[in-house]
Amino acid sequence: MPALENGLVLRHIQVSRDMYELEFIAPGIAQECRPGQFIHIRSALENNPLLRRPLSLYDVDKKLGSITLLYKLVGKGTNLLSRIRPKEYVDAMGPLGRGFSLLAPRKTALLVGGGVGIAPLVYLARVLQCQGCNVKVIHGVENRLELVALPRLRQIGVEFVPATIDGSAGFKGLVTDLVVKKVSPHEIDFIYCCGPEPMMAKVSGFARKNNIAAEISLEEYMACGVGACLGCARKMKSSDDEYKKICKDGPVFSIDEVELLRNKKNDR
Amino acid sequence: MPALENGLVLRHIQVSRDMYELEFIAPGIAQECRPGQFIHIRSALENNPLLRRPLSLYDVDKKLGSITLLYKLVGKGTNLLSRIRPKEYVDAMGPLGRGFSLLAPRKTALLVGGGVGIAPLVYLARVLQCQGCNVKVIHGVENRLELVALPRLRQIGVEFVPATIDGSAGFKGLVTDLVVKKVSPHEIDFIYCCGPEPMMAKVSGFARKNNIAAEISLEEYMACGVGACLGCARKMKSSDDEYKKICKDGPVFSIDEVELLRNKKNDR
Amino acid sequence: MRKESVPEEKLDLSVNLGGIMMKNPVAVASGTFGYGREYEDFVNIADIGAVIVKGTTLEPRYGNPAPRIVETPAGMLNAIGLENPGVEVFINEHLPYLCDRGVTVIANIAGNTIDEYARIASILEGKKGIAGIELNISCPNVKEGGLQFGVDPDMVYQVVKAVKAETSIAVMPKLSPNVSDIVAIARAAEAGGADALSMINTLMGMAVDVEKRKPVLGNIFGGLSGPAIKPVALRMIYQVYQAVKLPILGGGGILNCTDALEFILVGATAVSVGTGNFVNPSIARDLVEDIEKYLSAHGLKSLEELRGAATLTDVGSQTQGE
Amino acid sequence: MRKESVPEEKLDLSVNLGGIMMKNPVAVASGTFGYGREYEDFVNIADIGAVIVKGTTLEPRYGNPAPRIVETPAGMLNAIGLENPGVEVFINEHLPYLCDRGVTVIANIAGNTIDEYARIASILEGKKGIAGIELNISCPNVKEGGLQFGVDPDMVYQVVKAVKAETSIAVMPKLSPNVSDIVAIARAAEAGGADALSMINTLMGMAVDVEKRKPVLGNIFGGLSGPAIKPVALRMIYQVYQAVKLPILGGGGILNCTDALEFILVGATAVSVGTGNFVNPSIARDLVEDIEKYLSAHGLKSLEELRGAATLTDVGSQTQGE
Ligand SMILES: Cc1cc2nc3c(=O)[nH]c(=O)nc-3n(C[C@H](O)[C@H](O)[C@H](O)COP(=O)(O)OP(=O)(O)OC[C@H]3O[C@@H](n4cnc5c(N)ncnc54)[C@H](O)[C@@H]3O)c2cc1C
Ligand SMILES: Cc1cc2nc3c(=O)[nH]c(=O)nc-3n(C[C@H](O)[C@H](O)[C@H](O)COP(=O)(O)OP(=O)(O)OC[C@H]3O[C@@H](n4cnc5c(N)ncnc54)[C@H](O)[C@@H]3O)c2cc1C
Ligand SMILES: Cc1cc2nc3c(=O)[nH]c(=O)nc-3n(C[C@H](O)[C@H](O)[C@H](O)COP(=O)(O)O)c2cc1C
Ligand SMILES: Cc1cc2nc3c(=O)[nH]c(=O)nc-3n(C[C@H](O)[C@H](O)[C@H](O)COP(=O)(O)O)c2cc1C
Ligand code: FES
Ligand code: FES
Repeated sequence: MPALENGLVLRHIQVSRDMYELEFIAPGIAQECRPGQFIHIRSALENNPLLRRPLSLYDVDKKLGSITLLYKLVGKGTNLLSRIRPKEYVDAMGPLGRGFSLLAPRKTALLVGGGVGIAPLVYLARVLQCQGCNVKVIHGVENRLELVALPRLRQIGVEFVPATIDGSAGFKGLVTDLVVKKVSPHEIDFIYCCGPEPMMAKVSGFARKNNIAAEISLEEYMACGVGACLGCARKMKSSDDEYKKICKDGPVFSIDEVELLRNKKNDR
Repeated sequence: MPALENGLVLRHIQVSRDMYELEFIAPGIAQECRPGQFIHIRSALENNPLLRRPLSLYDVDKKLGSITLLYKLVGKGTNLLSRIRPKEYVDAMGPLGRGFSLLAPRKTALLVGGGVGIAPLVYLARVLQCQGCNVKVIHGVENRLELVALPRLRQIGVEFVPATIDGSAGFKGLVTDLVVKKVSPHEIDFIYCCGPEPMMAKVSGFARKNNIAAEISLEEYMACGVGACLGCARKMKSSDDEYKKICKDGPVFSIDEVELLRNKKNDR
Repeated sequence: MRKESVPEEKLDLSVNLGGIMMKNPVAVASGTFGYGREYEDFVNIADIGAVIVKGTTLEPRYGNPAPRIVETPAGMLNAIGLENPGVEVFINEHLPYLCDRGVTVIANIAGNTIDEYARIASILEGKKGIAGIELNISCPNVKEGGLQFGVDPDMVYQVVKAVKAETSIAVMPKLSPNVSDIVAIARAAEAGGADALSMINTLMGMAVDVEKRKPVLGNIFGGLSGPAIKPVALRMIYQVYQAVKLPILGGGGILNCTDALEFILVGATAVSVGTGNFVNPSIARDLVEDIEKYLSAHGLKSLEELRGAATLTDVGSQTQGE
Repeated sequence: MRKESVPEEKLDLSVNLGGIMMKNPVAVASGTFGYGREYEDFVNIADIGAVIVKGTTLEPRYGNPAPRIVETPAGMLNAIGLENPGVEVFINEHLPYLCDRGVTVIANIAGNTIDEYARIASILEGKKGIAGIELNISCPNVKEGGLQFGVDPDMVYQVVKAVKAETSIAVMPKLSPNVSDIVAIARAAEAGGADALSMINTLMGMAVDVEKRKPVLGNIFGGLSGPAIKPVALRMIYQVYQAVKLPILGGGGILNCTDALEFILVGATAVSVGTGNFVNPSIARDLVEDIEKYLSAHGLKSLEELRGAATLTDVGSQTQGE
């Protein structure tokens, strides 16, 4: 059962120019977590910003009862969040949403993350690895300073290939080019992808072309986070009328369910 | 001329359970300061709180170009202010308002402060002392831990008598009782007073009875701070209709101009 | 001013809102709490004074295109478009669940015509577990060229009357604040036979995406809710409380106990919290606890002494006058 | 999307607001900037697009009892009560000062009767240095039982017409947002002969002091301004821009350049900033600088391309529909 907890902050560090890692203790929430779910965080005591902000599970330590988030400074919510110090508390609600489908042991999963979209894939990598899957992770960023998940992925022990626009580490170029040019489709049983929509659209195209099942994680403005306000609506392929709720029916969807935007993010 | 300056914070320390001293560099403002005037501070970058907060000049160092404020934690404005750290900036507008009338050299001034109402009297004490007046300061507080102005008043070198409710320092009891019982009216040429209105009303009564000229410093919600919005209105004795503006016509008024509240603060 | 007193007996906070019996004076507002079950992990929904469920129409509605919500200063805009599965699904799938758990349910209904309102009411009539019907009259009347029911006293009168004729359940129209004269609307609702009034619904607003150079919301316009609208809500309730005799369910921007008490002081019998649920999913329970603490701390036995107290001030002019 | 381009020549931001010639599209709103001189230490007042001075009545007014202002979530309430020294003192003491400094002055006038508006206009007629007259119609019409001029299309029509008959100066009624149908009001103003529209005045609201159990403001009700009302202002301007041909001075909650551009995008010709002056006394100048930077950064030569751009979106329904 999801819960509301005031999580004691254990660690809060800046991991790149505009990204932070926040670990807090919330045993009730941690116990329930599955990869792909999110935590709804309240960063202000007062009303600015008014609403909570959804952040994916980046890592979970069920023994310790701790949750780690990876977030990018974007606006006032994440800015306020970044000021919380260890020993202070964060107001967390979760875990919320439908997570990723898990793969059977010995199958091979390809995890493709773009930018901060790596966040949900790290916890997923940990769980898949634990279940005995073969896990390959690809992370696309501007330059190697943004490869913030590297230490964790190494520790988990999965195969990792970075793609950097400036060529400062791994493949030089777009993560989608790396996927299309370097991945042998027949080796992959399932693709998980999180990042900007046009990037997810390309990866979906690759999956579809090669007949690989795939799941992606979507974003939308959220208010309640629990399916009550009907705010985070997204049209499904199956129906012209019906809207699913990102917070409850997602954020993870099969690529067969949704039509992704090929242009600028959220420009519908 | 008053100015708008981003003041570099030099020093920001907690001086009692709920009081802080904040010193910042703002040479343009500092140059213009006179005792009794105030600084209009913006404590939020965003809109919560929306409006600036008026705080009296507690001390001014014109050589260094610095201004010191003494403030009490009350609500969200002062709370946000208290989080600013040295080397950060405060958005200050001032000096604003009409300050205290200054006394001729060799005359004797009695300064009576209640609680954080001591703030404007410290800078006043410094200037009067400098001009060769005899300055006696009385400060009424709950207990001796709140006698935050003591070091500064000693350094200025004025006569100082505390009144504490719990008797932990100086006179035991209300500052107004100290005034009525212990002050020899014939020694005093002018009284300056700042504190809760009922306290100022009693001190005014004492002054009037003994025919001593006196000035007090008033408070009211403020928006503009410069006489433009007509928000900080206060009725004057002279007229049933006319309202003066605390921010521009005050905050210092002669006790002959205003009727003070004898009951709970601001309860008109 | 504060008297410390240990209450001898548990305070009774129950209220009778024009026939709607509430365990305590805090309801959750329509559209912000789904059908209750969405929040059951976070709060015991049977403890809530009343759960006003998502607006129900005769037929299912799929709602507006995304984006449907956007944050604004101290508030948010929503343009959900009344997405709901229709009254039959509500009765068959959601109501029994709430009923089994002992939840005090207020249905919220919306229609395109007066007849539609009446038909939904007649369908709800006699169904077990509905404590009241809230009428969302911020909907366009398709027969009157899309003019909102809620802005015209005559239409308000008619829709309330038509619904009252179909049901024995308490009827509570929910007034739209987008009007020149809220008192006239309230009087029309009273004349139509309303049992209580719900105030206020959202203010109509919009937001613009400067980079894309177009409205943020798929529907362009949306309803403004949250703390930003509290001053408007308080003013309207203050006016209506003095003009009509009906009990008022007051809300608009309530986030804490002080906010709730402001509404009681201008005359609300009970309060509703909407956007606040998104901020704190257990706010309804927390508010009741805080109200109890406040009453004890002030030596009060009930909200009676506070109700409408702020309307007793005697002042001459009450115009806006800047 | 951003094109970096170095502008060859200085951008010309001047606008013609229905005959009111402004050096740039940023005005300061009535009642928030006194008579200009209160702010002269903080900004060069002659640089401001237009200084709309404090509302002027025929006779002096002393205003409302204190407290007159209170902060609310992302906004503030004011109930100044139109304190002002009357039109003669304005003309003799304040106008020459502003005129000497080359300030673009818009007078703001208010009356108790249509006749009073007309008389103030006739007194202002021919006075040097008045670029325009803003009509504050959020005042009670004492001849119509205190109903506000601004809520009744017919009264709006009449007051505009009466003022126009007395003056050759551009007349700009300032619409009250406390109405059911802002478009009807705007059309009435247009029919009455208005040269431009100013939108919006404050929303009527109140705040309660829970400890004292009474309204905070001496006048009970006050006008809500600041960021809280921005969504309502944008929505109304969006509606009116599409319905009437008059240029619009848009404002309500503007605190930064993005806010200002939102108003331009829904159709405002120029913007006004009120409460923002209290937050940042040099905001009017800062906004112009930021608008210039924005235009350069986006390779735009003027605001023309942005004006009304957000109203071009093609969407079906534009109702509130939650
Ligand atoms: C299920 C889910 C999981 C997410 N996980 C992560 C994560 O692990 N790490 C991370 O850095 N970010 C994540 N995001 C995005 C994150 O929620 C937003 O970046 C954050 O809410 C921005 O808040 P802000 O107040 O800092 O910015 P704001 O000032 O609110 O907005 C800045 C920009 O961010 C966009 N934005 C704001 N809120 C949302 C929202 N709720 N959904 C989508 N876009 C928004 C706006 O379009 C705006 O342009 C996730 C989003 C969702 C929906
Ligand atoms: C000219 C002047 C000089 C002042 N000098 C000092 C000083 O040197 N040190 C100091 O600690 N305080 C001083 N004050 C009072 C100080 O301005 C308020 O305590 C402060 O604004 C509270 O802000 P807040 O956001 O923390 O509290 P809020 O959350 O705004 O309010 C908390 C309480 O403070 C009261 N309050 C808020 N704003 C004002 C205001 N502008 N005027 C009066 N009461 C208010 C409210 O009634 C409320 O009950 C002065 C006030 C004035 C008018
Ligand atoms: C997302 C959302 C959906 C809403 N849906 C409805 C609805 O279906 N029917 C209705 O009468 N009111 C609806 N409302 C209005 C609320 O019930 C409430 O009246 C309004 O939000 C003001 O209260 P608040 O400021 O506490 O949110 C909705 C509000 C929000 C924010
Ligand atoms: C303190 C104050 C006084 C005002 N006085 C007047 C006035 O005299 N005449 C008028 O037409 N509008 C007056 N207004 C309304 C403003 O001009 C402006 O329309 C309103 O505040 C909305 O803009 P804002 O949100 O930028 O403040 C006043 C507003 C405030 C805050
Ligand atoms: S955020 Fe409320 S339904 Fe998804
Ligand atoms: S605060 Fe604006 S006139 Fe005093």
